[in-house]
Amino acid sequence: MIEALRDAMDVMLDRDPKVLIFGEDVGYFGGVFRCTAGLQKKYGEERVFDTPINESAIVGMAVGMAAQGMRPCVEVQFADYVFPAYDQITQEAARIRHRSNQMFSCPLVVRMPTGGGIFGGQTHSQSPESLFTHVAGLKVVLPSTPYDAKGLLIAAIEDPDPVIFLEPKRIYNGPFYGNHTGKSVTWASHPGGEVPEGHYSIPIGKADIRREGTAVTVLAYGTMVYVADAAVEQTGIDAEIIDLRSLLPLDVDTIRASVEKTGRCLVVHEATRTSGLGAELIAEVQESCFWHLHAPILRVTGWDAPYPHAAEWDYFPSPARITRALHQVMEA
Amino acid sequence: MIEALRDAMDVMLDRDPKVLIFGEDVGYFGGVFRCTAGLQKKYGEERVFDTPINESAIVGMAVGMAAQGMRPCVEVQFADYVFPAYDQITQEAARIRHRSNQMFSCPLVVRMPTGGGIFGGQTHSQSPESLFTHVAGLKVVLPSTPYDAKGLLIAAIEDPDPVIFLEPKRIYNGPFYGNHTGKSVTWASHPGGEVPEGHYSIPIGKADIRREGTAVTVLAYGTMVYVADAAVEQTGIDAEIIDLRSLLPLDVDTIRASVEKTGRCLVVHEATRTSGLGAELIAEVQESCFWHLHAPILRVTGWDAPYPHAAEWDYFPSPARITRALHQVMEA
Amino acid sequence: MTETPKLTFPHPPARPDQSPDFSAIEVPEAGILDVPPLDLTSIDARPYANGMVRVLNDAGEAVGPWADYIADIDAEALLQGLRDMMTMRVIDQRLLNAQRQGKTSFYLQCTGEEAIGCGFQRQLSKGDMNFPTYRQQSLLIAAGYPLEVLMGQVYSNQLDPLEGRQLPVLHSSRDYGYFSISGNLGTQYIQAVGWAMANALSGDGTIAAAWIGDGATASNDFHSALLCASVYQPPVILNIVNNQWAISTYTGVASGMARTYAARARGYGVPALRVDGNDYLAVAAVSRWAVARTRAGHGPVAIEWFTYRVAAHSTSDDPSAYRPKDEALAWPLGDPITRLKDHLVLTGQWSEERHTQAEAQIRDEIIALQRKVEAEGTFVNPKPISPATIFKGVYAEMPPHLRRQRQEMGY
Amino acid sequence: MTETPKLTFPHPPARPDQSPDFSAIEVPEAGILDVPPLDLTSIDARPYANGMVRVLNDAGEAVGPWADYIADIDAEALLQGLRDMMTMRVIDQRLLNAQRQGKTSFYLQCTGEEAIGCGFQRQLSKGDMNFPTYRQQSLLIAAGYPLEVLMGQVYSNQLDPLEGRQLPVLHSSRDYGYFSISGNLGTQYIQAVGWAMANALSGDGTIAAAWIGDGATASNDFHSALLCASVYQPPVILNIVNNQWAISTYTGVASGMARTYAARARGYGVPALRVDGNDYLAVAAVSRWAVARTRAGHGPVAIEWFTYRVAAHSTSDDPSAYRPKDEALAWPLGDPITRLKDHLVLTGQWSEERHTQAEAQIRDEIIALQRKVEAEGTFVNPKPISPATIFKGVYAEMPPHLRRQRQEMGY
Ligand SMILES: Cc1ncc(C[n+]2csc(CCOP(=O)(O)OP(=O)(O)O)c2C)c(N)n1
Ligand SMILES: Cc1ncc(C[n+]2csc(CCOP(=O)(O)OP(=O)(O)O)c2C)c(N)n1
Ligand SMILES: [Mg+2]
Ligand SMILES: [Mg+2]
Repeated sequence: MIEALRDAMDVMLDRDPKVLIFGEDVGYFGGVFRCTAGLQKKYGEERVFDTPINESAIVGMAVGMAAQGMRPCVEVQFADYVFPAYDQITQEAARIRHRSNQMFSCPLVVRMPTGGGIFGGQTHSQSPESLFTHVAGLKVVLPSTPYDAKGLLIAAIEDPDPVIFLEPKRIYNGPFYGNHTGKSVTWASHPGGEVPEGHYSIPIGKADIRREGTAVTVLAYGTMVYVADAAVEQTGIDAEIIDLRSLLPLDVDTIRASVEKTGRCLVVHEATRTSGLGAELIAEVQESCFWHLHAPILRVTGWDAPYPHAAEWDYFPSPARITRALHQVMEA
Repeated sequence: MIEALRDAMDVMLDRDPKVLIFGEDVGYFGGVFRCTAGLQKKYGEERVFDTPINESAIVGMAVGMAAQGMRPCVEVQFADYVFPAYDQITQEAARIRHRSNQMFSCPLVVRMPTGGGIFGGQTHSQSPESLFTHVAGLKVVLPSTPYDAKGLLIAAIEDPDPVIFLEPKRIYNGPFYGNHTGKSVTWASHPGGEVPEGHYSIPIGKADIRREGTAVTVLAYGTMVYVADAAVEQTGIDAEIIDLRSLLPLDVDTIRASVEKTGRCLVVHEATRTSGLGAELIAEVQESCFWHLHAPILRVTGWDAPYPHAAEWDYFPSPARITRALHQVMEA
Repeated sequence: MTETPKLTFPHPPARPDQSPDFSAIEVPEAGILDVPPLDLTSIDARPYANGMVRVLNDAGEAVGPWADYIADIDAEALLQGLRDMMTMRVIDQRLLNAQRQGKTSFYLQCTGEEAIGCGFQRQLSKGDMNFPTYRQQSLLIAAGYPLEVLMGQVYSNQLDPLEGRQLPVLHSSRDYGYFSISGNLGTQYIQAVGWAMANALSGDGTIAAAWIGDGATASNDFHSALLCASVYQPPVILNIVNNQWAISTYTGVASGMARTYAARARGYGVPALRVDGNDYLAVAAVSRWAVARTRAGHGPVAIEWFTYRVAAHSTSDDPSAYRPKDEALAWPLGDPITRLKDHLVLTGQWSEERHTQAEAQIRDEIIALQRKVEAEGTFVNPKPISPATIFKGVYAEMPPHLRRQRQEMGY
Repeated sequence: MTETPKLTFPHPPARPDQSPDFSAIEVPEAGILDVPPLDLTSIDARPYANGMVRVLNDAGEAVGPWADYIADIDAEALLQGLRDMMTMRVIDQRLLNAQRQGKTSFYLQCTGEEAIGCGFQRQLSKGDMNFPTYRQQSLLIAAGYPLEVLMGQVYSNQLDPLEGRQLPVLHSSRDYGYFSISGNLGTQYIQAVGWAMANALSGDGTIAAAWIGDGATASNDFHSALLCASVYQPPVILNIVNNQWAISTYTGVASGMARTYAARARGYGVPALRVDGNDYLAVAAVSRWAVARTRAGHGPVAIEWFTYRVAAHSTSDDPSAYRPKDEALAWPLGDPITRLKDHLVLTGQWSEERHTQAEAQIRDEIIALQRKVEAEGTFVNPKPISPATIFKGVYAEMPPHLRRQRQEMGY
């Protein structure tokens, strides 16, 4: 997925001189996850550069540039470090179009690695997506394959409005099915790992039906798509797995069509449960599919606690937990 | 409610030398809403003082003080200005007890006026509660009467953990039933306006059944409790109105008991809809009361847009909108 | 010498029960500072950051090297400056009144600070962009912004280009170089740096000017801006309006033990000057210098405009609760309009009678205009905008969930 | 002189394909700066902020007024300092190795910076509180923190007082004056100011010491801390460890055109000194002075410790990708252990043989201890903690929803 992301930025740097890439360690070094490796060398320091360690300054600069007509795509080193920029993102980037009645706009992208699974402890593992989906004016995207990552990042950079682009770091190098002691798989051996050259984009706002099924709808995104896959495989339940991809706006049509068909629904995410995105998904589904539901919608999520370092796998929503929930939803 | 809040701080300043009050304009002047008027004069500058205009500094200092054993109760001038402090609140205050395995703790209160209704436009009207309810380690409180405001603020200051204390500014001076052209009512003429002298506290985590009923459960808090009252009155529907008071932790037992009885539920809040607290309430209710529900749970909320200045009353969830939703929930 | 640590709490020189007292404020003589080279470094900026550029002396004469630097600014231009300031003041008075009559929800004056925005704006060029706070209306006046639009915004009426979205005085105009104002203090400061970086990258020759109040220099974005300006050297002027107060809070709570705000900027390696903000000529001179420097590619510069907030913070504020009532009268730098007027009278370019006449004329014109504007709707007598406008411009294209909500609203 | 604005991008003196080059770094002679009075003001701190306090000269002699200031620190204390640093370095090597063997998930060394924490901590008293970053383990060593607990934390094993909650090296110890470390850079800096304010308010005579890296001085909380320290004058020492790098980013990206970080602090009105951080005697002397000043109630002071990050940023980093491999050898301030050792040898208080002996002994002791610690669990061979510990201490009292979740987890 790293190469796909880099490729997306490469394509856009090449196509549009207004595209700029910056953030901590993204310039000369190419990012601590190497997502921007080689880009400064190729496009020069004026297009790809290092910044001081101040996330609100990074986004604040990007807001000013975007309002002026540039297309900044900035990196926050870990999603856990986005909070100093929370004011600039939620009160500024998200608002400038509306408050100026479209005199100014703010086409910027904030990329950040999200989620656990790398033993990063509480400050390298968080999933803050729902803290952005509550904010009108933002779009929030979270891909689960290299193919989607490239197409969605290109769409995000081309989008006229600010996009929060979350990158599930656990699957940067390959899909992860939730078994942390198993052997790691690379994208090379996975269909989603195939990434076309050149420019293509995937519309923001469209979910992807990863697996068709009739028994229950599983709503997931990022790493959890694979963990859900594994759980569904284990149970043999004919689940329909929807990879949301776009968390704001949500593809309510696809979700509704599926739940109307299956009559059951399970939501899976890694973020803290209370007021997580799962809550919104459940609210939306129960409102629009109430008369089709055969059972309460359940959620499997991270616990309402900081992400622990050593007990990481007890926090991470495991295939076992999802399996249990699937049975529960089916039994009801 | 202003007097009640001041009274709570007065009582606590008097009882506990560790209690400190600070924030922008709260010292000599007594706060732009006058909540701390007279307290500096009474307790001295070392206990009640003005700060630079930097919310992250205010909370950051409070975190350090609280860890050392003080009981800071700070004011953020408007909830809209809390975002620079979002990092110190969510990554620090909320985490210090857990990450230090209880070696350090962080008993602090962040007070802030919240909600619209005073023509404040998008930066004096927001309701950010769900951005805090997603954060494990925090408590989130929002009173709707002077009596509750005093008892809950005292509880918050005495709480061993960080508490976000949201004050519905539209009802600072009296209850508001959603008719902005009507004549304003003061607390003096309202039973909830009676505030006992001296120390008392209301446990955080307990909702209040404001009106008993059997037809439908209305979940609301702050200003919306009154607007819901008005709508219920208008419709004549025998609704049970629950004033949540504590948004984290939620009083799930009280909510569940009510919905099990009524079989219907409506959620009302002023915040932006998507990923608002309503989502969590719906998720919780549908999961625990699924088999009792006769109709989808609906929500009446602020729109997914910035709070406008001139069109404020088109944004504010009006009695008319609540009335419509009540009928809809009842008809289903 | 203390023996145990005790906290300090900065205090204003006087509170309501005391007489105004500005004896602690050092007012350097006018004309004593040189005009530095355009490529002034932060190290060499020391005397400018700790001193104060002043052109008009107590007698009303323009003196010293900075006076020479703007000797080519003719009487007409100075009279235009005077008219800008007078217009600004009348508008402030009229709109304050309108608020008192309930015709708008809110207003906020810049009385006493007119010279700063008026003098600065006249040195900018088309395409330059200000990133103002709520107290820089004077930039719009001097930019020739249509007054009916300015007033329309304050009434949130049919003339308001923002369709009532924003609080009164939070104007926005791309064409007149006035960036959309945020209610959240400080945020514009680092945005101006980003905008200026984009200017440098696109090489379009324009510059940016950021504005901030003394109180808001405490904000994080002030720090970010100074830092990033120092690192990347974009063409940005970082203005600090030190009007001694931040609502009820004395400027000492924002400065701490720092000598000046300009000195703070210098700590970042950004050259900085402190200027008499009530002296239109000093404002014009330093602004011209700063604009020339910035446009020539010598990097950022910070300017602390030393002034006094004569009015209340806003219509929601009553300063008599926290400062002596007549503190403004004791302010040692005087009133900017009076000082420029006196200078022009002294030099024979203006007279008291013409001034009185001009005052009346400006007032009449504005009152007439105000009537026209009020006919387009006021707060007590609105001509409603469609509620559906709430959903317009949240995004460039309306996503499905907003379309559903608009329908739910009934549109 | 430029003609059009162009952005600048700060560059390190050398990249991997180049030879190390520190010729731009001015190294002032040792012994030339006086010991200022304890109530030094920020204005008078100018030579200290722009210069550099150094005690050990190139010959290994302790020279100048600061040497006299600590003349009473006897051989035993200096040897203790040497042992502290040697212990720190061996621990760093051993735990780095352990990480390479997969016994822990992560490690992070302070190699080259040992003098700073070791020298500083020995000047503090019981009850004083450090607010460290992840690179201040040396404070714990010099505080006498049990090494098995320190290692246990890194292995997240049964000896870890944090029960595996935190990433390795994010220690926490109230008793040893080491505040819980955040992974979020900068946050501790303003917290230290708050803690120190509480110290002043309760009058308990203790002080706080904040720590931050050069890169993280860019953070908002650095600004908040300097500002609030300047405003309220609490008893806090604001330490800045300038080790020239922030992961792959050269310190110039954090400093911009500012002369020194100490100068930046001085802009806030906080007196500041820059110190040779590889000189144990300079560290001890300035720390002693700063602690005395702070405890006596003269308000905050900032210290920039000038040093070099010899190791990789962490075990996740490979510096050969962004800086010359042998840059550390070219570092003009040398190695802190070697410098103190040479001084002690020169003055006849130590010898090369005893040093070699001590090295071996320390290593053996630590290896033995490490074995014991590893028996309590390592990353590849954990002794699991109950998963339910996740829910412990989220709140003082577990609320119902966490109890339900714990049940759901099966506990
Ligand atoms: C982030 C934030 N915090 C607090 C406020 C509330 N507030 C509005 S104006 C003001 C005072 C600003 O003072 P100053 O910067 O000196 O500007 P002046 O009003 O004097 O022009 C405050 C505290 C705000 N708007 N934004
Ligand atoms: C808020 C935040 N942003 C980014 C990071 C990622 N990060 C960890 S260490 C580091 C470099 C810090 O450099 P410096 O402050 O100089 O300290 P040093 O590592 O040199 O001791 C960065 C960018 C972080 N931990 N927190
Ligand atoms: Mg001010
Ligand atoms: Mg560093």
